[in-house]
Amino acid sequence: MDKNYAKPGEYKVNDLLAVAAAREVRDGEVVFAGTGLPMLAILLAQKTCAPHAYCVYEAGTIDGRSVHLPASVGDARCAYQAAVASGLFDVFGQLQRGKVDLAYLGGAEIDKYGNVNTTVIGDYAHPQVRFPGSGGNPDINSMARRTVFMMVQEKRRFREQVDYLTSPGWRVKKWPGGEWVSRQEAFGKMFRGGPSAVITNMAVFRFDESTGLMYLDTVHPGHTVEDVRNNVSFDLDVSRVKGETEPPTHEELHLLYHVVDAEGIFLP
Amino acid sequence: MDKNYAKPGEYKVNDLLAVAAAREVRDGEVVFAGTGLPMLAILLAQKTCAPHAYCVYEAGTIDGRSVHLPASVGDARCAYQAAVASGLFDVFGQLQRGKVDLAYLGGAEIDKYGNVNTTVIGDYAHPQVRFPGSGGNPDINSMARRTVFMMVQEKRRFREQVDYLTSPGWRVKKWPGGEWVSRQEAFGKMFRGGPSAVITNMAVFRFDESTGLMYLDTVHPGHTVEDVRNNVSFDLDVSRVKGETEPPTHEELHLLYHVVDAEGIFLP
Amino acid sequence: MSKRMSIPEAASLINDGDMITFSGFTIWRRPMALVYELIRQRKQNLHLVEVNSGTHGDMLIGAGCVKVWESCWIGQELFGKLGGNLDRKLREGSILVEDYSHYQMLLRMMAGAQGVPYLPTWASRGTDILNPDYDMLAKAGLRDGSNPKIPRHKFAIVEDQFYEEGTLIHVPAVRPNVCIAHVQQVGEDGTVRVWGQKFADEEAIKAADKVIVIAEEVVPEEYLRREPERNLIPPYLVDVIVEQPWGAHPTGNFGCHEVDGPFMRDFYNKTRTQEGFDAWADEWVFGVPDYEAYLEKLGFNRLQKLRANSAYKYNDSAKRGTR
Amino acid sequence: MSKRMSIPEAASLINDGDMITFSGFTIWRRPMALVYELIRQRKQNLHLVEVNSGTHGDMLIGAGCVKVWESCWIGQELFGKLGGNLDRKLREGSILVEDYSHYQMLLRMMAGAQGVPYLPTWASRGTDILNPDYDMLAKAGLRDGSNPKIPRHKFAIVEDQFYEEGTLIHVPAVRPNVCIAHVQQVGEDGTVRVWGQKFADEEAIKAADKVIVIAEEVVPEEYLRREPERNLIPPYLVDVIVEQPWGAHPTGNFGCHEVDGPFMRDFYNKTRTQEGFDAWADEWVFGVPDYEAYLEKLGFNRLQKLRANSAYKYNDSAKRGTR
Repeated sequence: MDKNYAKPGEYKVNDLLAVAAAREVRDGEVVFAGTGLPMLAILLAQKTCAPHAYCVYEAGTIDGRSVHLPASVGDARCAYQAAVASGLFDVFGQLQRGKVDLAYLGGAEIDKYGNVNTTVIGDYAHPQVRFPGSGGNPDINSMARRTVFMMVQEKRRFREQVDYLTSPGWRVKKWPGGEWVSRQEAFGKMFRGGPSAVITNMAVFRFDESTGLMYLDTVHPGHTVEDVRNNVSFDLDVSRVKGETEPPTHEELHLLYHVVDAEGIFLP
Repeated sequence: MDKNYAKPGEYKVNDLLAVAAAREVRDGEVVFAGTGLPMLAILLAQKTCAPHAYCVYEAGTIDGRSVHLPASVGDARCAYQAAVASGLFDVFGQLQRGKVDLAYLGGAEIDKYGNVNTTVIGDYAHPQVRFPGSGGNPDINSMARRTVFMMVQEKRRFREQVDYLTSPGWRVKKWPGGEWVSRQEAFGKMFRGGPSAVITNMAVFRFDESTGLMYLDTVHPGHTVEDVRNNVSFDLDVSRVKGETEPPTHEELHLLYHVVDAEGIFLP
Repeated sequence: MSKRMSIPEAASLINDGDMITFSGFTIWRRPMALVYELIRQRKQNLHLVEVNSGTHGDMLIGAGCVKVWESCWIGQELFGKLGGNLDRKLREGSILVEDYSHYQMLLRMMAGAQGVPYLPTWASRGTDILNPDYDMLAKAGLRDGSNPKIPRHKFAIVEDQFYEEGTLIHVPAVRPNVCIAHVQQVGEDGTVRVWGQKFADEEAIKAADKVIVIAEEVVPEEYLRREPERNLIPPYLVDVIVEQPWGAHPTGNFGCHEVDGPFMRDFYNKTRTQEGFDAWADEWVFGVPDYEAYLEKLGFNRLQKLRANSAYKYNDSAKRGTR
Repeated sequence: MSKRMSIPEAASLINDGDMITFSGFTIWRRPMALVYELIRQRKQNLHLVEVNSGTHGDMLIGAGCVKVWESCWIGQELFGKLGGNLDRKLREGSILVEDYSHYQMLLRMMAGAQGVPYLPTWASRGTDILNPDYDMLAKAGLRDGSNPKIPRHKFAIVEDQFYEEGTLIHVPAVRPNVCIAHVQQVGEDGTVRVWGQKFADEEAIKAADKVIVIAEEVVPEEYLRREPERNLIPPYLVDVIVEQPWGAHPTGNFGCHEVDGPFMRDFYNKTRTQEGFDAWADEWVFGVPDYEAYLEKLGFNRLQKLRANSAYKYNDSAKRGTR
């Protein structure tokens, strides 16, 4: 099938994020999604590349077929035509049991190993800003097979080291000692995978699972490798860049604006 | 209120068992009951001394208002007008949380400390008879506040020591070592009480909680202390006998035969 | 990619030596149609791990399909007080039995369902269930780690560090190869609805690697999804769907039919010896080609008289007692 | 012996210093009527332990009612991305915050509900949540055992002996003094029915020593008991019943009403400073004598426009986005 791509200017950055994230889903997968762009991504995926994907929301609904876009994972809209409406114990239990293939997550800060901070900026005991906190981010990110992070690309957010390690990347702290080890070593037999992509307003990043390091995978149309480098405060591996991020198609944009988010909640 | 007692010959031994067991319930208590006589006891109690008692069945129904007597705790009849129909995790969880005041249990053998065997007769690895097994007996008996055992009075069933300690009495094995200690010592802070009565076809027995030893409390009409002694194979403390077990009233018998077990399932 | 299969096809997915668990409680909602077929297909060396057992388990044991039985209870309730076949096989020494308590078995299944290797409990302290001399899988040399489904210990005794409340018991997770469940309704994609008490079905289904659901009826997903609060299991946890009305006979099924007590009592009485079991099985298992023939042999009127009243959810007219 | 009380009577059962938890999820089905009254009654030193928090928690924190907050998340979702009051109080150093992850908090509540002192999990390994330098209750000297509600450790790291799967995290049970729950229906005796997602309500209610249930409506027990599978909690676990329609406003309630987003956004915007909070509270908490007056101040039409469509279970006609 020939793809009818939109040109820069015909879509907004959030459209591209949602589309790029949707393409991470494989058909038949069980996907944990949070509020906002993640919802757009899984709902779009179900209408394009992964019609048999299952969407699980953290508050306790499974495989809903919402006719109105939920504005939160606790929203009554999530339960519409769901297979199961239960609670947290059900869905987190399935996650721990290894039933979740992919999850979408976000964060305020990320480091070169994919460690994410959603807790505080500054000193933990005396922070400059207190964010909402971990939520299920570290649970999902430690127990799903793959996770995709959706973030804003800023130098201060892509850091050598995050102020607080809320959610585990590819090189983490092993407790009780706190020494830095690979995710594989820290998780041992219960290693199932980890962060597989970071999608920002500028680019898509992936991880070398042996070194644990983030690398640049594709750059969004309209941006350069140099732009991305300038918005990262660690030494970014750009040696593997595959080229441009595949832009949204007109069909995908139509679905996003007229079916998935017809009311203009997350895509005004 | 004057009680209109039935005379010996006007009732059967199971009637007396059910009535005596019913009288152990205090109003408002949460009671775990199993199939058979225990069901008769709690249902009779709800119609006499404890109208606000709650009945919980192990298979997962709470406070049912059966109009037909269940023949098993898994019976659909248990769920009729129940407050909650859920499953084992709910009701055993409440038990472990300390919400169960009283439970009725049974057993094939009992020792002088109230330890009960429902597993095997003979050597565990090469038994003479294999019984159904523990079921929830040891769970309930280790976590409810009081338990009442309903048993057949025979010398071979009231033993110095049981072949297999299925359900814990007042002097038990402390693991991993297996030394015999008081229930209070074995259970420590999580001690909540224990077996409070054993009701047989001949008598009611209770326990001295400091020595852990069973003693004779009352003897059923038509039996003597000597009869009971002859049907116990350990040295039974009869020094505290209070007299005769209170017989059933005509009202209680009417309720048992015409309301509780109107079909004649457990009281033919 | 339909999940629909026949009973024989579903049974063929179970391998000799598999660890198996079931839906239901004692003599209620057991997946009998598949149990009969497992016997007919002469499965061997099954390892049953059950929160509790009943007629179905005793039948598989009598048929010689079972090598290891881990549970807390077996019997036919009012219709036969023992697991007569287990009693015989255990006395013969031809089956391994590992005893836990009821709640411990439930927590073992819950640990499996939740993906942790163990759960803690206060249940059954002080008893011989914890006696290391009675750890029969260890005595049989099966706790050496060579079988990934068998934990290295029957229990662990562990001190509470948080509130200093004393020693808890850790019970190991169960992760059966297959859970075989009989339920009232399943959607075409696999959404499961159970009516009435759920027993330990959720835990058994979630603990297993593969799930076979036999349902009284397969219904449209859309129908079940009108009330998602009433559903137990989402489609992706179900691998195989079989439609088999009356598939739980002779056990009872909430909202569908009563326990067939006389059938069960007959089974119990006739199968206390191996010869008796074999004769019984020749009549009721090997003597019929499939479950439809079994139901036909039982006959319309016998089954009809067990049917549940739709208001009560059980049969309110059959004579049960002496009055 | 009726369990019925008024909102002020129910609030008066909560003591300064109590450990409290709540029904609901983020900005859904929070017991707001009672939360407002707790502020009005100027409760002090509350210890909130929540699977997750939201507007209600941030409001209690802004009002100075809270000394310790243990949870994983606080905010107003789309209507204010932070817990603005928590952010301010934490920067000031006037509140103690103990961070766990979401599933860890849930398991803490489940451990409380199930009567065990801890539960094991694989969740959130590798993170600073496990960093002993960030154990704030220990740093404040509160883990010395003198308060029986506070465990001696934030976590334990424990090796799996059964399947040799590595190190698990044990999280300590939570046993709040009081759970305050807003639900759709309660029977006269206390049977609780929750519509839609149950969130962590069952665990929160069962973990608590005392349970206050505020319901949209009190209904006949007989009505709820026609379908016992749909009920969550039996009467004996409920101590107090309050009937308060719309008692969850401005949070949303499945089957009843939408989140009042503009109200929430206004709260968030106005309460980023303490002066702002105090002015907001003067208007919406202290400025009205009770919850009825609060609802009257909101006005009929504002509330009516939030009402759920009975088929969808949410409001399908209010404008939510830009199209």
